[in-house]
Amino acid sequence: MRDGPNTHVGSMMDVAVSPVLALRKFGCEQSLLSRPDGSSSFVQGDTSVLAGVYGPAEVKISKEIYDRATLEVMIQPKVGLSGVRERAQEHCVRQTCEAALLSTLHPRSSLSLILQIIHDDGSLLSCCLNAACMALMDAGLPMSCLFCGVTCAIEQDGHIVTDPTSQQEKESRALMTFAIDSAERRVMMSSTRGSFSVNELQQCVALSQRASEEIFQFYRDSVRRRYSKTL
Amino acid sequence: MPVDTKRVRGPEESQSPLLFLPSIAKKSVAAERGRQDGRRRGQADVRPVFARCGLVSQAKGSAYIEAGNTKLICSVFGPREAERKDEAGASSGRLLCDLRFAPFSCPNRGAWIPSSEDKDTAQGLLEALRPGVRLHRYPRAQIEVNVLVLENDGSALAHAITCASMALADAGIEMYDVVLGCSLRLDGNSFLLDPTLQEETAGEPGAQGSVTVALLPSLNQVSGLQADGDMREDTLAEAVRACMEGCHKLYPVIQRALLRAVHKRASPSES
Amino acid sequence: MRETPLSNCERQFLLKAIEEKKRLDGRQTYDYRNIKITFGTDYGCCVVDVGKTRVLAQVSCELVAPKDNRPTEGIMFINLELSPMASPAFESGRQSELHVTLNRLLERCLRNSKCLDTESLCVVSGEKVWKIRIDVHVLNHDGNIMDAASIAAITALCHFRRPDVGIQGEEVTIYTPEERDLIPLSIYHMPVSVSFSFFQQGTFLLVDPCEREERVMDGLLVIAMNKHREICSIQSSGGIMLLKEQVLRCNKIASVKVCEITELINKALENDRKVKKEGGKFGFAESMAKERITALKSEIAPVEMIDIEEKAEDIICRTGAPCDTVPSPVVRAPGTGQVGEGLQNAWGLDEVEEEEEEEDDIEQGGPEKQPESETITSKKGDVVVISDSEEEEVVILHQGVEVKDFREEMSSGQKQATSASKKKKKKRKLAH
Amino acid sequence: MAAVQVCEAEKVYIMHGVRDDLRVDGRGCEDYRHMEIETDVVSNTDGSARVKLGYTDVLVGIKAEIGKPKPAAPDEGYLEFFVDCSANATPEFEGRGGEELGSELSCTLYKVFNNVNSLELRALCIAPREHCWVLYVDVLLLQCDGNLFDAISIAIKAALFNTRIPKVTITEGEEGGAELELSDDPYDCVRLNVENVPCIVTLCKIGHRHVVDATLQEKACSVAGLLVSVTHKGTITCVRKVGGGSLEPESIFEMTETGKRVGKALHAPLMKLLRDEEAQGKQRQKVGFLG
Amino acid sequence: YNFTYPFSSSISTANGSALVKIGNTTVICGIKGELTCPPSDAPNKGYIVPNVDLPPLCSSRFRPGPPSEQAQVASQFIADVIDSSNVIQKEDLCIEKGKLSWVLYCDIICLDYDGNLLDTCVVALLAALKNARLPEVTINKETDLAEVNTDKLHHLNVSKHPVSSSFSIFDNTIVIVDPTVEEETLSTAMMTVVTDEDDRLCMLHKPGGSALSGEKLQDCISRAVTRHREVSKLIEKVMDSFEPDK
Repeated sequence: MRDGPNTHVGSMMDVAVSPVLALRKFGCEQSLLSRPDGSSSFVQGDTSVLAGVYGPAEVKISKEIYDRATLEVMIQPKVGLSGVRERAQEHCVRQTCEAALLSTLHPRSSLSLILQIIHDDGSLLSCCLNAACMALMDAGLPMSCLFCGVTCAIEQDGHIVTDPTSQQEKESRALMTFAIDSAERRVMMSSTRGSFSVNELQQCVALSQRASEEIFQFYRDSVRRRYSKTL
Repeated sequence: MPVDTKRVRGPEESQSPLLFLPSIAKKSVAAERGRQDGRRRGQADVRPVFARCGLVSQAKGSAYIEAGNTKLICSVFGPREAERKDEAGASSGRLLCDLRFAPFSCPNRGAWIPSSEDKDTAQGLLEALRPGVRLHRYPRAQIEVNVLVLENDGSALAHAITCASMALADAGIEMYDVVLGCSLRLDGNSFLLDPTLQEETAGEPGAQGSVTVALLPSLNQVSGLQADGDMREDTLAEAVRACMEGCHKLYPVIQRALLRAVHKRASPSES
Repeated sequence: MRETPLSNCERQFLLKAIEEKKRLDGRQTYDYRNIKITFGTDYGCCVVDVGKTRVLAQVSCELVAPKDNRPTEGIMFINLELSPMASPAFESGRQSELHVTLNRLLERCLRNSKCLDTESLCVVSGEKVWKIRIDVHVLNHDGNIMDAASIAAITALCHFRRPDVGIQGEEVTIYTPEERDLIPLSIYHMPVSVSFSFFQQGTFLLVDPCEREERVMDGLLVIAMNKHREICSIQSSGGIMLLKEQVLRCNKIASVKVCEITELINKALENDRKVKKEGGKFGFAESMAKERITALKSEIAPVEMIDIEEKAEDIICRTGAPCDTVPSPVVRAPGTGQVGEGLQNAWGLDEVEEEEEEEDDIEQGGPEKQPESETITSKKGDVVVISDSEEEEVVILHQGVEVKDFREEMSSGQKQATSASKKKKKKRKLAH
Repeated sequence: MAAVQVCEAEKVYIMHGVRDDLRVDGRGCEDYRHMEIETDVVSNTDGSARVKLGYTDVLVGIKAEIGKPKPAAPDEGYLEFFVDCSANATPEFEGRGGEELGSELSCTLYKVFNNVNSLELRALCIAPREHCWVLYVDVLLLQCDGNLFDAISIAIKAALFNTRIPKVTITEGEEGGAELELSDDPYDCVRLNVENVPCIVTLCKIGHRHVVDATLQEKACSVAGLLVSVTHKGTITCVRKVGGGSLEPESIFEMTETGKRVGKALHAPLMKLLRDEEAQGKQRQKVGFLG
Repeated sequence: YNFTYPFSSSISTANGSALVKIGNTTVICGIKGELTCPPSDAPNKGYIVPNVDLPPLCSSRFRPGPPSEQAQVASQFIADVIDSSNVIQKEDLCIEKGKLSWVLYCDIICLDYDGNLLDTCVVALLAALKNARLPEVTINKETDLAEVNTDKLHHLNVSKHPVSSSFSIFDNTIVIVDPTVEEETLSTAMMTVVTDEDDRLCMLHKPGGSALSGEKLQDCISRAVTRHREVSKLIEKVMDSFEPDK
C-alpha cells in the first residue's frame, strides 16, 4: 500500500510574474485513484489531464514482445469517441514513454497508460506528457530519464508564447510541442502545426529546454514532498 | 449511426459530380455495330493485356495485370501457419482471398469498408482459384491472396482470377494449372467479350446477361462459373464456349510473363 | 488484462463480516460513503466521488434534425464509458455486458423518467432541435458505479448552460456567450439511483456496496427515485428472490437517501454559483487537495528568454547553410503516358556507384522511350505476341530493381562508412 | 455450411448408387424430396411462406416499406435480401458462425433477381425519384439438411405470391408537396406478378452423374456443383459454380440442361399449389408451426 | 538516398493520381472530387480528406480489417501536412459560399511497404494534386441546382510544395536518410521534417524515441532543405514532360 493522503503543507513557489513568457500555474497530484498501479492528475492553468498506469501485468499473446514490455497508451477525449487525432497523439506519447522506460526489465508483460482529458485549455499534448511521466513515476516503473512536455506558440507578430491557452493557440501562426528529457535536455518528441522558419524553431527548442528546468524542478519538489514523511 | 473513427473523416454527405451532369442523351452503345474501342462484337476479341510478375518486394509472389484500363495488383503471402485451427484445416491448407476496390477505382467514389458485393466477388475468386491450387500439399497452413483493383474498367473478377493465379505461381505455390478468367457481356443477341465498364452497365434493357468463366487451360476444366441475367440455355452454352476461347487466347501471354519471371529469378545467381 | 481473482478466504471473511453487520470501511449497513461533487471551469462538467469510486460527467449540445416521429422534441443522448483506467478488467472499444447494463439503467433513470423538458429544446419544429449529449466516464471503479454515474449525470445536467439561438426567417444563429447569456436547461425533477446489494439469498442487505462487496453479493436492486418519492426505475438483478416487504423497505431507505443526495447536489450547485458570481477561483485546479502530501502546485513560472535567440542563431550557424547546388535530375523523354526517371545520389556514396547508376540510366533510357505494354493483339483469331519491346522493357525494369537490391547488399558496408563519416563530421562541429 | 462427416465406404456406396440412378433415400437422380409449403404463416408481415424440403426448413417473411428509389433506377422499386442463419438451425451458426453463409446466400439472391424479367419492379414505384416500395425479404433458416438454395428460392416465390401491398394514393399537400396516403382497407391492395420469379435448382456432381436436391451426405461426396436459377419459361437467370472442385465443360452443359428441365417442371405444380391454397381462403386449416 | 521514381500514372476514374516509388516502397494516390455543403463554421472553404491505407497486400506485417494504428497515424500526419503547409488553399475549393464546395478525397494506398512511408506518401499526394483536374461547376440560378461541365477541366491551384524527409536515428549518433523497413525497425527513433519551397518548415514530426540535441536537429533540417530541392525539381520535370502530351 502506498502512502495515503497524509496532511502536510508545503511551501509554494512564488516567483515574479511575466505576462508573456511564462508557464501557467501548474499542479499535480499523485496516486489519487485506488485501482490503477500508478495515477496522477496534472493541471496546467485550466488544462487538466488524469493519467492511470496499470502494469507490469499479463500480456495478450498477440501483443507479446519477447524482450521487453508492451506499452499501450490510450487517450480518452471528454466528449465522444477517440478518433484519428487522438491516435496520433497516443502514438507520440507512447514512443516518448517507450524511450524513457526501461521496458527490457519487464519482458513479456504489458504496461498500459490511460490518459483522460478532464479539461482542454491549450497545451494539451504537453499536459498529457507531464501527466504520463508523473503517473509512470507513481507506478514505480524503472525509467532511464524523466521527460516533460512544453508547448510553444508563435503569434502572428512573431512573438513566442509558452504554454498557450486555447485562445492563444487559435490565434497563433504556428504551434510546437516538444518533449524534453531530464538527462541532457534534448528533444525526445516534437510535434508541430503551421509553418515557421528554422530560426523560430531553434528559438522554441531553446526556450522549451529552459522551461523544462522549471518543470523538472517541480517534479523533484513534488516527489521530495511526497516521500518526506517516510524518510 | 456507426461512424468510422479510424479514418480521417470528411463531410457527412457528398455527391459525385457525375450526378449533376446536364442530362445529355447518353451515347447508345448498342446502336453501333462495332464497339467503341474498335473490337468487334461476337468475336473472341480480348483487350490487349499487359502482365508482369514480382513487383511487390515484400510479398512472396505478386503480379500486376492491365487490360485496357482495368488495372489490378495482386500479392500472395504464405504458406504460413494457419490462424484458425479447426479439423477441416488439418489435412489440407486454407486459401484466403481478399479482394478490394480502391476508392478511386470506379467513376463513383467507393467506400473504404467493403460492401457485401465485394465480399461476394472475393468469394467467387476463391472458388475459382481453389481447384487450381494443390492445397493438400500445405497441411495446417494458409495461403493469403490479396487483390487490389486500382482501376475498374470492366471484367474485374475475370482479371482478378488471372492476376491472382499468376501471383500464386510467382510465389512458388504448387498448382495443377494456372487459372485464367474471362468474362462476357450478353447484349441483345451478340456477345461482348471482355467488356469495358461502360459495356457492362449500359445497353438495351431486355435480353442481357453477363458470364464469367475461370478455366484451367491445359486440363480443360472449368473451375469457376458465374452468370446472371436472363438467357436461354443454348445461349449460355455458347457464351461459356466463347469465354473459354478467350481464356485460351490469354494463355500464351500469361505463360510468357511467368517464364520471364522465372528467368529473372534464375539469372542473378548465375551472374 | 484480467481482474485479480478474489481468494476464498477473502470471500469468506467478507461474508462473515456482513453477517456480523460489519463493513470493511467501518460503515453501518445503510451508510453511504462520502460523496464529493466538484465542478469544472466550463458549464456541464463535474466529477463525483463516492468513496474511492470516481466518475466524470460532461454535458454538451449541438443542433441536429429531430427524429421523424418526434419533430418538436429535443434529443437526449447518454453515453457511459467504462474507461480502462477504472479497472484493469475494462477494455476500451469493447462493449462488455456490464457496460450495456449500466448504460441501459442510466438511460432508464434519466431519459425514460423524462426529467428533462425535451420540448423546450426545439428550435425549428421538424428541422432543428438541440441534442443534449451526456458523456459519463468512469475513472476509478470501487463499486456502485451506477449511483455515482446517476449523481454525476443529473448534476452535470443541472449545471449545464446552452447557448441562446435566434431565428430570423430560415437562418438560425447561435449566439456566443459574449453576445447573449447562456441558458440553463429546464429540469423537471432530479432522479437519483440508490443501489442495494443482497447477501445470503437476501437475508442481509447493504446500501452502496463497494467493489469487494459487489464481488461477493448474490443480487442487486437498483431504485431510481426523485425527492418527491416518485420511483423512476427499479431493477433487480443477480437472480435472487426478494420478498415484497424487502422491496418496500428498500424503497423507504431509498427515499431517505435520495433526499440527502439531492440536498447535497443542490448545495454543491449553489456553492459553485456563488463562487462563480464572486469571481473567485473555481475549477478542478482549485479543487485539488492542497493539503495532501501527494499533491503539489506551483505558481506561474516565468521562463527566461534572454539568450535564446543567440543560442538558436548559434546552432544554425554552426551547422552551416544547406548546400544550394542540387544535382539536376536526369529527365528522359517521356513515353506514351508514363514517365520514370532515376535521381542521382545526392551525397555520400562512392563515385564508382554513381557511375554504375549512370550505366543503369543509360540502359533504362533506351527502351523506356518505346511504347509500353502492348502484348497481344488478335488478328483474325490467332495470337500474335508483339513482345520484343515489352520483353526488353520488363527485363530492364526488373534489372533496375535487382541491381538495386544487389547494390543494397553491396553498399551496406558503404552506408556504414557514410554514417561513420557523418559521425565524424558532427564531432568536428562540436569541437569548434 | 453445415457439413457432415462421411466415411470412405459410405461415399463409395453413395457414388455407386448414383451411378445406377438409385439414391440412398430411394429417389432417382432428378427427384426432389417431399416438399411442404404453407403461405401466410406470420401475421405481421406483408407476405410470408414456410417451406419444408426433407428436413430442411426455411421461413421467409416479406415486409414492404416506403423508401427512396435508387438514383440509377428512379422509376423502380427494389428488393433487399437478408438471410439469417440462426443458431436454431445448427449449433455451428452460433455467434458469428452463420454470417458468412448468410451473406453468401443473400448475394446469390441479389444476382438471381438482378434482371428485368423476374419481377415487375416498375409496379413498385409510387412516385419516380421520390418514393417507391422496398421489399425487405427476410429469410430465416430453421433447420438445415442440404439444398438450402432451392428451398429458399421456392419459399421466396411463395412469399412473394402471398404478398399484398397496400394501395397508395398521392395527394397534393397544402404546401405544394405531395403527400402519401395509405389505404386502410386490407382488401384494397396490390398483388405481385410472380409468374416469372425464378427457382434455383442446385445440381451436385457425384461421380460421373449429377443429382438434384442433394442431402448433406450426398453433398459431402461431390466436389463441385452448379446452381442454376430457372424461370417457368425455361430461361436461365443465374448460374454459379459452387464447391471447391472444377468441372469439365461438357458436364456443365449437361448440368445446365438438366437444371433447366427440372426447374421448368418445378414451376407448374408450385403455382398450382399456391393458387389452390389461396382458393381455400379462410376455410383453410392453418398448420402453422405446430404441424 | 535510394532512387526516387515518380511515375505519374493515369487512372482515368480518378480526378488526379500518381504512383511514386522510393526504393522498393510504392505508393499510389488517387484524388476524387465530390460536391458537398461547406462546413458551417467556415462557409467559404472546402474539404480535403486524406486517408492512408496499408492493405495486407503491401507487406505481411499488416492484417486485413480496419486501419492499423500506423495507418491512422500516417493519415493524421498527411492531414497535418496539408493543414500546416496550405498546399491547397481551402478557399479555392469553395464553389458558392455557404452552398456548395468541393471535397477532395485523397486516398493513398501503399502497394509495397519497404520503409519511409511518409516521404513517399507526401510526394505521391503532391504529384497527384498537381495532376488533378476538376470539372467546372456552375450553379444554375433558376433551379438552384449545380451543373457540371466535364468538358472544361481546371487544374488545382497548388500554392505550396511541401516535401518531407525522414531520418532514422540510432542513439543520437548515427542518422540515416530514407530508411528501409529494416533500418526503421532497428532504429531507436524516427524523425520526419517537412519543408516547403521557401525553406520554411511545415512540420517537424518526431514521435518520441531517443532524444536528439538541437544541433542534430539543425543538421537534419538542412539535409531536408537540400532534399526538398531535389525532389521538387524532379516533380516539376515530370509534370513538364507530361503537359505537352495532353
